[in-house]
Amino acid sequence: MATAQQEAQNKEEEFEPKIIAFLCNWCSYAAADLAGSSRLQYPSNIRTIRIPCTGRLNPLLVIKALDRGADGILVSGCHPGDCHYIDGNYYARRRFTMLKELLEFSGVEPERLNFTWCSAAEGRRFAKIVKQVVDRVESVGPWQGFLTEPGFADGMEVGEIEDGEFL
Amino acid sequence: MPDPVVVVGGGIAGIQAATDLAEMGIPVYLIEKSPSLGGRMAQLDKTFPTNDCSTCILAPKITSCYNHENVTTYTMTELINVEGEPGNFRVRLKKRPRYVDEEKCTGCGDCLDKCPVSISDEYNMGMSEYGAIHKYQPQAVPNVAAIDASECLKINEDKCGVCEKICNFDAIEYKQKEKKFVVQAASIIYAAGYEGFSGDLVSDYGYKKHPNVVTSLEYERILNAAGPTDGHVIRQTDGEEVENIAFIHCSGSRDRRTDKNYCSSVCCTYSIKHALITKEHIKDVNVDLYYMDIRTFGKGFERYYNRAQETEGVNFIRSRVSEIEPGSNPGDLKLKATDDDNGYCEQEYDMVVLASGLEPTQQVTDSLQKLKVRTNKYGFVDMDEFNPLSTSRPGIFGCGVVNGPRDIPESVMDASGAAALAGQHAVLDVKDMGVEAAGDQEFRVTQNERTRVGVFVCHCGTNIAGVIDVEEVKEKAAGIPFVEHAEDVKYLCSSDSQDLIGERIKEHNLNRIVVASCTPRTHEPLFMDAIAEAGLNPYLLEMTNIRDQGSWVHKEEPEKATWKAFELIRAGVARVKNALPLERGEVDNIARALVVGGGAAGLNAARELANLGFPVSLVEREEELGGHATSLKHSLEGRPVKPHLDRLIAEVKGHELIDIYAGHEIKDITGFVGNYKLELIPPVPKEVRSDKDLVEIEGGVVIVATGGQEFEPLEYSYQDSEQVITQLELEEELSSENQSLVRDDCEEIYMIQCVGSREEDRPYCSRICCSQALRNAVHIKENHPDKDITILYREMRSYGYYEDLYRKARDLGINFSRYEVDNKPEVSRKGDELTLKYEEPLSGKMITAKPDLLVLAAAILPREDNLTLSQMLKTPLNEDQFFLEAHVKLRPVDSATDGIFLAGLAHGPKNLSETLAQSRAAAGRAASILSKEYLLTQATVAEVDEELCIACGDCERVCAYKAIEVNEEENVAEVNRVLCKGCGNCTGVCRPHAVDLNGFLNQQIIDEIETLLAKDDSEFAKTGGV
Amino acid sequence: MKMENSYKDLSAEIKEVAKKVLAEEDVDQLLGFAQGEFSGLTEPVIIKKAEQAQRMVFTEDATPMLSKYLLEYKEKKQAVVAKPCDTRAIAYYLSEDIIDRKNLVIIGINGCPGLKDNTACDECDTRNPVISDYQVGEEISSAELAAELKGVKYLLEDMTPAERKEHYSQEFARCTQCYACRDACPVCYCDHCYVESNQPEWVEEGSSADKDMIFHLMRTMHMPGRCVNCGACEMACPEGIDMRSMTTHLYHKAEELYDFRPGISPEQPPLLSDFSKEDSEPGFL
Amino acid sequence: MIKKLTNQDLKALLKELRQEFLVIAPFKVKQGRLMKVLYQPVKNDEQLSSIYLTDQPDASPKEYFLPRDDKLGEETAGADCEPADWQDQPRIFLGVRSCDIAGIELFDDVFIENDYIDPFYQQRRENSIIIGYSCSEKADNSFCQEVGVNPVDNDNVPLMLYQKEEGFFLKINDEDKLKEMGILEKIENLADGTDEDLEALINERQEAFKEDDFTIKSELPFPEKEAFSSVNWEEVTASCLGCGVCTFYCPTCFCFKFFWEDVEKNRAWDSCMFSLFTEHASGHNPRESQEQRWRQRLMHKFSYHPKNYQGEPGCVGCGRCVSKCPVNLDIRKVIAHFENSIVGEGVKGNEG
Amino acid sequence: MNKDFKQTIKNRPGGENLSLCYSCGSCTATCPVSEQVEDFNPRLIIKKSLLGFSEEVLSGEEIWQCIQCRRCVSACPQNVRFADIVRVLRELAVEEGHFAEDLEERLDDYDKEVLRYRLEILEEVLAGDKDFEDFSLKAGGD
Repeated sequence: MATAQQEAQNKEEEFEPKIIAFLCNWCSYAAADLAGSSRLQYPSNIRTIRIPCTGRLNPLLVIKALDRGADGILVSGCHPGDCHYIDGNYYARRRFTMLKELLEFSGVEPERLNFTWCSAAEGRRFAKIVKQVVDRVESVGPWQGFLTEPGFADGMEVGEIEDGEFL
Repeated sequence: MPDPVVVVGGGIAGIQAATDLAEMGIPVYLIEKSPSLGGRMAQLDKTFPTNDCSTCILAPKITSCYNHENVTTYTMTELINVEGEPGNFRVRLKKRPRYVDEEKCTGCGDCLDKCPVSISDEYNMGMSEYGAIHKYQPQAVPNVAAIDASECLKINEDKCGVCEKICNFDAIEYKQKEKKFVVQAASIIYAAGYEGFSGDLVSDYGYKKHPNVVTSLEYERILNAAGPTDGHVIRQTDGEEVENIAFIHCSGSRDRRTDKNYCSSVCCTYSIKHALITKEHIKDVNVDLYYMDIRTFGKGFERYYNRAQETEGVNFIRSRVSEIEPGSNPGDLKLKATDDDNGYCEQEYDMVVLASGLEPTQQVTDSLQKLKVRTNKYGFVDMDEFNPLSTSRPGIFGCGVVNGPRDIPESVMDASGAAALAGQHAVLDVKDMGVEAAGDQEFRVTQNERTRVGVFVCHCGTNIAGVIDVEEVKEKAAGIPFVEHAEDVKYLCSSDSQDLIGERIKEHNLNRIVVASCTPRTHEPLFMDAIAEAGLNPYLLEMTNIRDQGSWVHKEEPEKATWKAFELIRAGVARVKNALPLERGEVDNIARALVVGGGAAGLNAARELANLGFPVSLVEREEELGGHATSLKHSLEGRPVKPHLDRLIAEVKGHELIDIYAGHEIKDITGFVGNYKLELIPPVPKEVRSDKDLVEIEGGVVIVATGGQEFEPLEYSYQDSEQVITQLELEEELSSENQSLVRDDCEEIYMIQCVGSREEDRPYCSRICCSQALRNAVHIKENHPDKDITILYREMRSYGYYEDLYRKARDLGINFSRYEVDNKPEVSRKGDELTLKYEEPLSGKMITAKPDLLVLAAAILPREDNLTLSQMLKTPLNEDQFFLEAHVKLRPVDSATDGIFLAGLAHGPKNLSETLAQSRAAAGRAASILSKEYLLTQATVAEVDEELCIACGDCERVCAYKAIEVNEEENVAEVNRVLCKGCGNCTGVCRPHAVDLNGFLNQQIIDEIETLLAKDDSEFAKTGGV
Repeated sequence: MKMENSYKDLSAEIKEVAKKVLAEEDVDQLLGFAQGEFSGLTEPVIIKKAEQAQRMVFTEDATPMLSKYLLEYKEKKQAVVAKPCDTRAIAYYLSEDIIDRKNLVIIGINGCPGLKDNTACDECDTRNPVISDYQVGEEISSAELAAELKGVKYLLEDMTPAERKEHYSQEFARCTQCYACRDACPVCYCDHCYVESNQPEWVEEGSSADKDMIFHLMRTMHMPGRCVNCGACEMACPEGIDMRSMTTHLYHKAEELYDFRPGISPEQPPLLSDFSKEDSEPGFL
Repeated sequence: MIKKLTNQDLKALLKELRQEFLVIAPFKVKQGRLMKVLYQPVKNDEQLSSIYLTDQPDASPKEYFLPRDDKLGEETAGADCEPADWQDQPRIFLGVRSCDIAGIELFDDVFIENDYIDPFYQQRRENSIIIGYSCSEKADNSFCQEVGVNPVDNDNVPLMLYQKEEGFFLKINDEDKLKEMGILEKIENLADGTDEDLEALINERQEAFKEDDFTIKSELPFPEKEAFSSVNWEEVTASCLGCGVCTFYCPTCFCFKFFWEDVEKNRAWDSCMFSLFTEHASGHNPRESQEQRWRQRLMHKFSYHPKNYQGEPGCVGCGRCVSKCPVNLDIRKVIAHFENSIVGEGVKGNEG
Repeated sequence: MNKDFKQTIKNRPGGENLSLCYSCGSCTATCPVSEQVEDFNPRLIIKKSLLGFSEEVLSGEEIWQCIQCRRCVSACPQNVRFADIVRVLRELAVEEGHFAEDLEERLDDYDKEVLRYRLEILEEVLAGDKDFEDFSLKAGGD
């Protein structure tokens, strides 16, 4: 294992983003499988978490993944209208739109937040999307967290001292 | 055990029929001539009118059919002949050699790209190539390769043999021989499907001569992301993306020159689908549709058409194309057609798609003859419209396109209906049927044990091990906290490996298993069985996909793939450590059907269910049975309805298993699948009625067959002239003794179509009016040739064989004129004299007539009380207030609510024969539930933590299955485990995280996230160790 | 220049209406504001008898959201003095069906003059009650409201995302994790907040600013379609932390993308448990 | 010994002290939309002019003794955490008022002068010199005199400052300590003041503090039994949101919790106003409702603490819990309600 | 409007299938005359006949424009046989006196003449004696 691990670590210097992919079981996970059986090659940076439906994905889990240091996120479900569970992805679409708006507002680069749809027949699209997502995340570099100074500061000691001739 | 049923054809119709029968507990032999299940639907890209991805909705259905314990699938198998009687057929079958052992082949695909031979890919309509050894389609079921003997070098010339050398399973068998064998069957369902018309059927279109002329099935593959062009709409000649494309409707259909005068029924709507999807693929593409009549008569199709026309900018040109010639640039095509305004016109396109119709293959027609089943002149099964789905030979039933042109939902309906009929021959004892082995098995209690995870890493021959260093992964995995045992295995899916897993579980007392191999989508059931076999709860398994999403896609980066595999396993361990031993719950099921509505649909459904052996309670609000059908005098084929209806009513009344509640109104409906309760108001006058009189009936399923009603026209002087009647009133008139309206001095009869249908506030087609008008007009003309009859229509929608009726009507001299919806005929009345004025759009002439009788084709409306009923049933209506099916394609008789089925006009406009077929389907679907002593709930369902729940109702609002509801008394949400499908939408929306989804717990996903992102082993030791 | 009612006039009117309600309506209690006995500060009070109504006031310090207290006593029949933002919170409760309209007598404040130091009042788009049984004060017309709102920018609108990231780094460094923001929020009414759950542990324990940021991001994701932009969170914060800019952003985005304004009608389904097939997909791949 | 200083003298003194000490003094600090007065370390000599003594600081200096999030170090099996060697400079806290001094004294009682010594607190405390400050006017919502705190004068700190017009009196209470710390030599050369002048100032000020609407009529400790049987706490605390801001700003609240980041043990502020404060792992919570938590807070300060510490109140009357409360819930109102409720019982004071 | 017109046509040999027409337009689309002459529209002629506009159909010149190439017959999916119907219409037009009795005959002769001229040109061009440019198409018409 030593070799493999070293290899992986050596390469890390050139930034190997870690991307958490939440894929719905029925379409996008199947598309990922199809990409495999079609032997389409894509970067190894994604780590897939299989969920039954994008509707299952509580947006807090995405925040959690970023909190834990994911450089990028990919969420992919069935195309709108194709949901195995009738309309789960329509709800998911609103949740993710709001999540994206919030995170981008607070300074997360849009390149890290990737939401899309991929049907069970779209193995090629899946491979393309992974490549695209890896490129996007690489373009903004490693994720440093939600704050510029994430550390603890004593509450009292922060703030701006008002200059004045009080004494 | 009931006797088996043979289902011929593994397309969507066969799969549905086999699944329904299997769910009833009847053993099924499913025979498919190709190497994979799936049929035509598996080749389609999207499906109308929702543009659903075809594979996405079909694949789960195929898998569950193939894996069903009651289904035995024979691929590459054909039927030779059938001897015997219903209940005891001997079916002789022939299985062609696959040259690959189906048991041994794991579908690993090692051999596929090594084959030196290239042959045309049948699945992609010959537009791409694969080897002599190939998988019929990428998602083949069974997932097994096959060798095309005619091309194989080894078989033909005893050269090569590379696939045998490469195969690690010893699965290649060049010496395989054709096998003939006999199975016993109680009945047979024939669902052998269809062929698209050959592209050169209409020689003027130059198919094959012009490479850029393709058929619709070929176009499906072109549109498909997994097809020969990866979903790019490009031309075969130069690979250029298409900018200008034409679709030619009726390419071969409605054409006496091809001997196919029938309408193929589906081409109009699928061409609209093609047009819309082409528009999605290519921005600014010009799409022209050449058609004669747009026949979007199915449920929801008219809106689809309107959308294409009004918002998507698809051009519709009312003309048949006479011929296709080469265009001015190479590869371009020139179409010659007729313009409504200017006569002759010609237009050039980059690509032309022929909307080819449906026909039974010669093979189908031949084997029908071998089965001694009568076919009609077009080669389809000859079918009695009062006894749909039955063939001329008792015990043999047809479903799908063998019965005539039809779309997917109709085929699926056929299938469930045929299952209901075929099942009647197979059933021995209802109590014996289909009791699923619920939590029969006792599993080891592991809750109080220390967590001991077993990790099994599969080489999959070289599929994984060729890229990933499996042994290193195993070594490393052994060091993950909680891992008690790690092992690498050559092929985990082989049966001795399954035994090995069991042994290791016992040896090391393992209580969690991680299998690192291929995709859980196909292999999870296998490994779940294996660990259940060893006494471990099957939900304590986690699969990590290091092949399909590992070695196969990272071939160039073996180190990274190895590291990734390890990380995935580590995350799998983190996830499985919090897995709960889940169980499927059992819920009592009342073996009685509640049929609401005593019209043709309800009566027929009740009869079929009773014939299957299930008790039925039939509720009808009127005192008399028969419903809408009592006012029909003759069928569309012209046969009297009454004798058939009377016989049906008599059969139902006389059936010992059927209780009839005539004159009863429904007061309330409660419960859910397995346990529905109807509260009925008996026919006691209001004044003397008390609560004591209310009747309560219970059943496991409800069939909604409440019918529809005829629109009462407000226009065309209907309200103020006796000479203006509806088609239904005309039928009554025609059957009465003294015909008061169609008398001698009534010389001129006009009929107006689409009265109340296909208008802004009712944008659906009532489907049957065109054929009904044709039928009535022909009837009059045949009896009174002197009468001058004119039918004013917008599109003549004589789909299927009714096209013959249309031709007959024209032949008899009945006049046809079109009108436009924004320029409707005007009718005025002066005394007894009616004046009708309309503009004939082709000639632009204003025509004035003085009809003696004006017959209006009034729309079919949903019943006004549909809304009340739908609220009681908690099942939705569609935009037009008809009952909405669970899925427009694949669950056309199921409502969105489990255990509620739809039949007849309550579901949407349809003719009597279609109603009878659909009610049989409802019976078949109902039987698949009723036959179970218990209903099993899913194990991976949502669960509510009552402490956390705030009763905000978000979960209830997002649940598509009404499986979670706020209990107003207790102020908490409650999950109905029977209804829950485990989608987790409630879990995704819940703020206090009170709802969690078993199998996908928040804790599990968080652990997985944290472990996947752990920077190194030591960090993992911390997070993974807690 | 805001067209508004004076606190004095409103106080007087509220007293009268409160007396009337307590005397005539069959209510168990009335929620309002009174002057603190020792502090002189405005504090929420529960009043049960008409004679106690004399104590009632409405001042520029009437910050607490009385709507929130309704949920504590939802079995009782209650009257409440409701600022327009309170009425929106109440309409939201009704849309979730967590409180019974029959148990409510709403005394709505028309032409709300706003509160001291509450920046949310500067961008307030609801200055009359959306639902009420009694009303005090003069209504503000929609034209007047529109004129006032013209050119109003919402919090941090002009910053770049990177500037905001810096801003939040400064802000959350002060957080003491008292969660007064949550406790003061009328639509944060879970019995057990996710931040206090340790299995699973949504927010890890510890006082570093990034954990506070996580808490607020997660809380904000519970807010789209719920936050009525009342500013109570920010007003409650003893450290003066700006967390409202996040919820406010989604408040405006929901309006922009879905034409959705939380709590404007009891019939409106909550934003995230509803969808339209035509919803846009901004920024999706 | 009393010294007399001009503003310049004080600044010069502080400048000198800064050579050896970390001087922590109140400043006006802008935090977000709020302007607060907070103790902050003086970072440079220029800042000395900005020291702001006029108003009561928004927070007591307790955070410098019991940090909000105290990293205690690695905890290994079977061994307690030991404080790492204190590396910081010795600290001087300038301008601490009597209420906050009383708060620190209370901490000393709890963390040092007890059977259990908290080594973390002890190190910080012994490393600190406090220069007290005499209040010239009553802070908003304060009631210090009602709990036995003299806002104007204090002998419990080594040095006490009294501001007067353009200058200060500096009273030296503990020469030994100052000598030991090497401070005395820096003060000795300053101009002397007179006891009379200072006394006059103190008396004048005390006059101003006499009037208050609020008095505590009961003796400490408050009776415990009646608190449980005779008081409707809900009636008076219904508006409480349970945010615990009162306890965070309280100079005497010291409750904490432990948590671990991996193997690092941490100690962070906790609050009896939080519902989780008393929740058992089983899910059972002995103080289920907010009014029960209020009862606990009040009784801890006015009954349990006095009982355990020779009748000393657990409240220093600084009034911050009232000023900081998001719903302006007033502890004085609660005390008054308590007293009114038990008056009917004929109880006044309880030594039990 | 002549309601019997349709029946009149159907009663004559060649006109039997008139009413089978469903107006698909294949005839017009394939017609070489329609390609040249905008107003010549077999689909419309059939429709007008079916509607009974006998006067308009019979008196118009359109029915004489057909060159009887019969492409419409092979293109028609319903076997309406427009070329045959045109002949019936011409008969009727003559019978009703709209056109001279020998018009058909003379057109035939003229067609034969045109054909002869065509062959002549072809012969000379193929023989290399002349070029197509040497023949004025208009000359033949004059």
